[in-house]
Amino acid sequence: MSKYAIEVENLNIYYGNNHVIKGINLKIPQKTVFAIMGPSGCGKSTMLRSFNRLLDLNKNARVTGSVRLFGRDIYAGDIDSVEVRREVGMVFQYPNPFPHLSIYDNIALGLKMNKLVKSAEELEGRIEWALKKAGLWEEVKHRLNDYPSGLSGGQRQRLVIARVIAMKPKVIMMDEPTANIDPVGSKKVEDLIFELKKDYTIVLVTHNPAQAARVSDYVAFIYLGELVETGETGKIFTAPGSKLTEKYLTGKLV
Amino acid sequence: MFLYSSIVLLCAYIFYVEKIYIYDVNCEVEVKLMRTSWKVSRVAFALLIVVFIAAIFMWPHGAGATTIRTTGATFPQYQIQKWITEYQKNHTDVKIEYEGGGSGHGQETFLQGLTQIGRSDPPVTLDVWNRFISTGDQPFQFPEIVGAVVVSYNLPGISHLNLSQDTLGGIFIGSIEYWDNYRIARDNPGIHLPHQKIIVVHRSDASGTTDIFTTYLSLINRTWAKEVGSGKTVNWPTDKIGRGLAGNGNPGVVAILKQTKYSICYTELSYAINEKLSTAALENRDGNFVEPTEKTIRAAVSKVSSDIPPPNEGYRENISQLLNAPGNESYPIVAFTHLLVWKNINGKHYTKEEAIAIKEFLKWILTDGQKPENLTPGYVGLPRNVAEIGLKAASQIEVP
Amino acid sequence: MRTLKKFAKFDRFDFLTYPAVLFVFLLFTWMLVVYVTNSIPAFQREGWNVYFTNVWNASECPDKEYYGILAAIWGSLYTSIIALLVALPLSISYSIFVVDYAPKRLRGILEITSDIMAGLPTIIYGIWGAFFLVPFLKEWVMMPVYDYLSFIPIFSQKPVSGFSFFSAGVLLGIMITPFVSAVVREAYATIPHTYREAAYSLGLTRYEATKILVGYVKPAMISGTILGFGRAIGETVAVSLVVGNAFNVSADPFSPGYTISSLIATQYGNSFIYTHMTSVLYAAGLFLFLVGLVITLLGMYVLRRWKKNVSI
Amino acid sequence: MYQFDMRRIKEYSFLGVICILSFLMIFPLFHIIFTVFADGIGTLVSTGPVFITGTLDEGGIGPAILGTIILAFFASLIGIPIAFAVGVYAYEYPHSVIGKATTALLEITQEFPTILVGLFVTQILVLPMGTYSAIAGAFALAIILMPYVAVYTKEAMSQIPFTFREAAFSIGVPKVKTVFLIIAPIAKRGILTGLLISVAKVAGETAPLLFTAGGLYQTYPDSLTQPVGAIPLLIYTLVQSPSPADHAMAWGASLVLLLIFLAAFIPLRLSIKEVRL
Repeated sequence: MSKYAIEVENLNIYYGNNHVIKGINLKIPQKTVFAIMGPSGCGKSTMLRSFNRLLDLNKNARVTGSVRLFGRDIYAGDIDSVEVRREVGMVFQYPNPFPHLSIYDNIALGLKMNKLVKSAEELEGRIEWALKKAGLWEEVKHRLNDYPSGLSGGQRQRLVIARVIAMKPKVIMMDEPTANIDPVGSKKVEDLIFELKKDYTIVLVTHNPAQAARVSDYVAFIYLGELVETGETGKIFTAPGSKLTEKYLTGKLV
Repeated sequence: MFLYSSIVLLCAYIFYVEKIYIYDVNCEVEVKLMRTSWKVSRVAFALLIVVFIAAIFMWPHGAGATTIRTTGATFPQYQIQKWITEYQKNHTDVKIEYEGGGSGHGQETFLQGLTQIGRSDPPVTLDVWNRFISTGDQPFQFPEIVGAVVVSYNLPGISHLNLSQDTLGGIFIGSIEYWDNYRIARDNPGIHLPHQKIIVVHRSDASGTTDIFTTYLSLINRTWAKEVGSGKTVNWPTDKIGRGLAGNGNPGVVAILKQTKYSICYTELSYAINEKLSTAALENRDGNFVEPTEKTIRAAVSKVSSDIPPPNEGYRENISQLLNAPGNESYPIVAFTHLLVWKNINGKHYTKEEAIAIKEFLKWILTDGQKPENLTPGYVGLPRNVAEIGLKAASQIEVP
Repeated sequence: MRTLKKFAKFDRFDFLTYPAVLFVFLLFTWMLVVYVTNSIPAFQREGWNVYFTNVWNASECPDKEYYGILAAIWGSLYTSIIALLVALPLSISYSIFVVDYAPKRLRGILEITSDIMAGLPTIIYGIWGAFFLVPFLKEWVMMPVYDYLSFIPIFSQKPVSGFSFFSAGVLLGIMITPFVSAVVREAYATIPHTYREAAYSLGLTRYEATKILVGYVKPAMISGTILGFGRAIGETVAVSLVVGNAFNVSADPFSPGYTISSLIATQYGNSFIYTHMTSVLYAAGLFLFLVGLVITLLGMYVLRRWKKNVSI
Repeated sequence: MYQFDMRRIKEYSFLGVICILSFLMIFPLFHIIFTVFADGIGTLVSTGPVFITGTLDEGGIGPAILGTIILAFFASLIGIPIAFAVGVYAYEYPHSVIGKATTALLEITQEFPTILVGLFVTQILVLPMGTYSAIAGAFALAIILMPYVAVYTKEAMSQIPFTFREAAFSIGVPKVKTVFLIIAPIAKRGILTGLLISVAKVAGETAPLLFTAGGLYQTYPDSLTQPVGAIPLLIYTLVQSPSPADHAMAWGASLVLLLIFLAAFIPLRLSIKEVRL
C-alpha cells in the first residue's frame, strides 16, 4: 500500500487538439486536505475529473500518463471506471442533488446501486450516519422524503457531501464546493472539510487562495495547465518558490 | 384587403432588402446580413418562385376541352372506365373525370351539384328523389348497363362449387358453420370439402352491391327477410358470431377474400373476372345451378319483361325485378345499375358546353357503348327497349 | 380627446397585426361553432348514446336510422395506445442514443432522418402500410402470436386479413415516433451536465445513470406522450388504409376496426343521402375536436410546469 | 476486478437495446424510401416523361402535379401573410394575455386533426359554392399552414439579439418599423426556411383535401373555382382500387411525391438547426 492516496505522473489531457493539462506530476498524501489552486480556466477542474475517470463522459477528452490511486493505475486496461468512481467521491461546484429524488433517495441511490448495504436497516443507519457526519441531520431529519428544492444552497451542498460520504469512499474530491453558495453556507462547508480530513483524503479545487490557506495541508498551484509549485500550505503561503505563485497569492495575477 | 396587401408588400420588402444599417449615437451598431451563404439559398428561393409561377401559367391547360365529372357506384367501374377511354379517343374536346365512392356518395354529390353525372346501383328512393326535386330541377334516372352479383370463395383446390338457395341463405345467416356441412356437400357430390370454418366477407360502406345482394337473400330466404332485411348496409349476423369480416368497397372485399382462406364473399362479376376469383354456380328459380356468364345474365334479362318507369319518375323502379329471374339458364342475381342526370331547367346545373357534352356522351354510351366491342367482361348490354329510356332522358336535357 | 389618445396608443404595429390575430381566433371559434351546431341534431335525437353505443343502421328510411360511434371511439383510443407502446421505447432509446452515445456525424444523420420522418407526407406512410406493413405484420407477427399464444383470450381469434387495430397502431407508432422523440430528445439534452457527472461520480453504470437521468425528464416524456397521442388520434388517411374500417368493439388487436377520423373520411362522402348521418359525423368530429384540444392543452401544461420546476 | 457481473451484463444489454431500438426507429424511413423507389421506378421508366406531363388516360399524373403546385401556391398566398403577422405579434407580445393566448392557439392548431379542417372548409366553402374547388382546397391547406409559419416566424425573430431592438429604438425608429423593417429582415433567413419547410409539409397533406379539392386527373385545371387534383389525393384513390395497374400508378405517383418532398426538404433542413413539425 502506497502512502500516497493519489500519485500523478506525467499527466497530459487534451480536448481535441487543445492541450489542457501539460505533463503534471503530483503526490497527494493520505488523510490530508490537498488544495489545487489556480486562476479560473487553468485546467484544475479538468484535472480533478481525470482522477475518477469522469472525463470519460467527454468524448473529446484524451488522457495520457498515469494516475495511481493507492498504487493502482486507474487508466490501466483491466480497471473498471465504475469501481474507481465508487472509491473516489466527488462534490461539485454547483450543488447538484437530484431534484426529482427525495433527500433520502439522493443518499440511498449510490448505496443501493452499488449494493454497499445489505439490509434496509443498514441503509437507514448509513443514511443517518452520513447526514450526521455532514452536519445536516438535525436540519432535515423530519423531512427526509421532501425534495431538495426546499433546501438552501449550503444545505444542498452538504447533502451532496453526505451523498458522497455515505458510500465511504477513500478519497473525496471537491470542485470549488463553495463557489455557488452564500458565505454562511461556505463557512459550514469549510468546517465540514476540516472535520472530514480525519477519515478521508480530500482533494479540494479552489480559485480562492484564502480558502486554500484556511483548510488545506498541502497545496499545488497550477497555471495554464502547468504545475508551478507544490508543497506544504504553510511553506508556500509564507515563502513561495516562484514569482508566479507570489503574484497569484497577492492577487496580481488575473 | 388593404391590410392584406400591405402585409404582402412587407413580406416582399423583407425579402428584397440586403443590408440594414442602424446608427446609434452612442454605440454604432451595424447589421450586415451573412450574404455569402445567403446568396445561394436566395437564388434557390427565387428560382423556386419562378418555377411555381411558370408551372401555373405555362402548363398545358384544359383550355377548349369541357370536363364532365361522374361520381358514385363502383359496381360498373370497369365498364365506365372503358367507355371513357373509348369515347375520349374520338371526342378530344371532352374530358370525363371518373370518381368512385359508392352509390351513396354518387347520390349525395349529385344532389349537392358536386358532380354532373351521378351513378347509383339501386334506384333512388322516394325520399332522396324528393330532395332532388327540392333543388328546383328535374332529375332523370335510367339504367346504363346490366351487371351481376356473384358469390366468390377462397377454397384452395376447389374450382367449382354449387350453392342451392337454401345453402346460400344458411351460409350468410351463419347456420352453416363449416365448409363440409352436409347441406353444402349435398349440392356438391364428389367434391372433398375441408372441415374449416366459413368466414363471410362483406362490405363495410353503404353499397349498392350490398343492397342488391341482400334483396336477393330476402327473396329466397324467409328468415333472412325477417331478421336481417335488405339495404345498403345491414347488420351481418355472422359478425356477431365472430365469422364476419368487412372490406371497404368491392376492391376491399376482394382483397380480403384473396388473403383469407376458407372465406366467401359477394361482389360484382367484373371484379371476379379481373381478379380471377372462383365463383359459385347458384341455384336459379328453375332449380338449375348456373355459373355467372354473359350468356346466363343475358338469359335473365331477356326472360324478364322489365318494367322501367320513365326517367323522370325513377323512384318507382323496383330493385328486385331482375332478381331470381325465371328460365333454365338465367343467373339469379342480375341488376341494372343507373345513371343520374339533371334536366337542367333554366341552366341550373350545367353550362351550355357541359349540357351538350353530357347529351352526346349519354347518347354514345346508350347506342355505340352497348355494342360488344365497347363492353368489358362481366357486363351485359341493355335490352334495346331499356336503352331507349335513357336516350329519352338524354334528349330532354335542356341546353341553356 | 380621450378617445384620440387611446387610439394613439394603438399604434401602427397593432393596426397591422391585430386583424390577423383576430382572424385566426375567429377562424378557430368559427370551427368550433360549426362542429357544435352541426352535431346538435344528433344529440337531440340520440343523446349521449351517439358516443356510447355501437350501431350503424344507415337506412334511407329516416325512422330506422340509428348511429352510435362507440366502435370508432374505441378504435381511435386502441390504435393510439398501441402507437404509443411502439413509439415510446423507440423515442426514449433514440433520444438517449443521440444525446449520449452517437458520434457527432451519426447524430446529425439521425436528427435529419427523424425530421424527414416527421415531415414525410402521410399518404406515403399509407401506401407503404397498406402494401408492405400489413402483409408483413400478418405473416411475421400476427400468425406466430396466434400459433403460440392463442390461449390468451385476446389472441384467440385467428387473424384474418391483417387489416387491424394492430397494423394501424404500429403504423401510427412509426409515424408519431419523430414527434415524441423530438420532445424527449430536447428535454434529455437539456439536463445540466452536472447531474450527469453526479450520477457517474457515484459509481453508477451507464444503465443505472441513464435510468436516473430518464427519471429526471419524466414529465417531459409524459408531455411528449400526450402530444404523440394527440397526433395519433387525429391521423386520417394512413390509418383508414390499414385499419380495416369495420364497426367492431373488440379487445382482439388483430381484428379490424374503425377510428373516428377514418369514419369521417369514409362515411362523410355518402352521408347526405341519409337524413341523420351527417350530424352524427359532426358529433364524431366534435369529439375528436375536444379530445384533441384537451390533450394538447394537457401536454403543454405538463411541459411548461416541468420547465418551470427544473429551472431551480 | 469484475465483481459486478450482473451490473455489467445489465449495462451491456442496455447499450445493445438502445442501439437496436434507435436503429429500429429510423429503419422504417429507409425501408419506405427503398420500397417506393423499387415499386415506383418501373412505372416511371416504362411510362417515360408522359408520366409527369400526361393526363390519367395517357398514363400520367400531370394534372395532379400541377394541382399540388397550385394548391401549395395559393395556400401560401392566403396563409403566409396572415401567419406572418400573427407570428410577429406573438414575438412582440410574449407576455401579454392575447400574446400568450395566441402562442397557445398556435400550438393547439399545430396539433389539430387535419380531417377536421377539411370538413370545416367543406361546410363553409364547398357546400355554399356548390362545387369542389381549388380555392377551397387551398384554403383548407392555408389553415393548416398558418400555425407552422407563425411559429417559425416567432422563433426566428426571438433568436435576434435584443441589442438590435435597443439600437433601433434609441435612434427613434417607431415600433412598427423596428419589427418589420429591421428585426424581420435580420431574421429572414430563418423565417423563409421555416416557411418553405411548412409549405413542403402542407403540400403533402391528404385529409384536408378529401372533401374540398375534389380531384381532377383527366384535364389540366384552368380555374380556381373548379375542382383540382393533388398527388396525395390521387394516391389515396388509386391505393383503394383493386387493379394492379392502378397500384403501379400509385407507386409511381408516390415516388414523384417523395422525390419532390426530399428535394425540397433536405436542403432546407440542412440550412436550419432544428425543425418543428
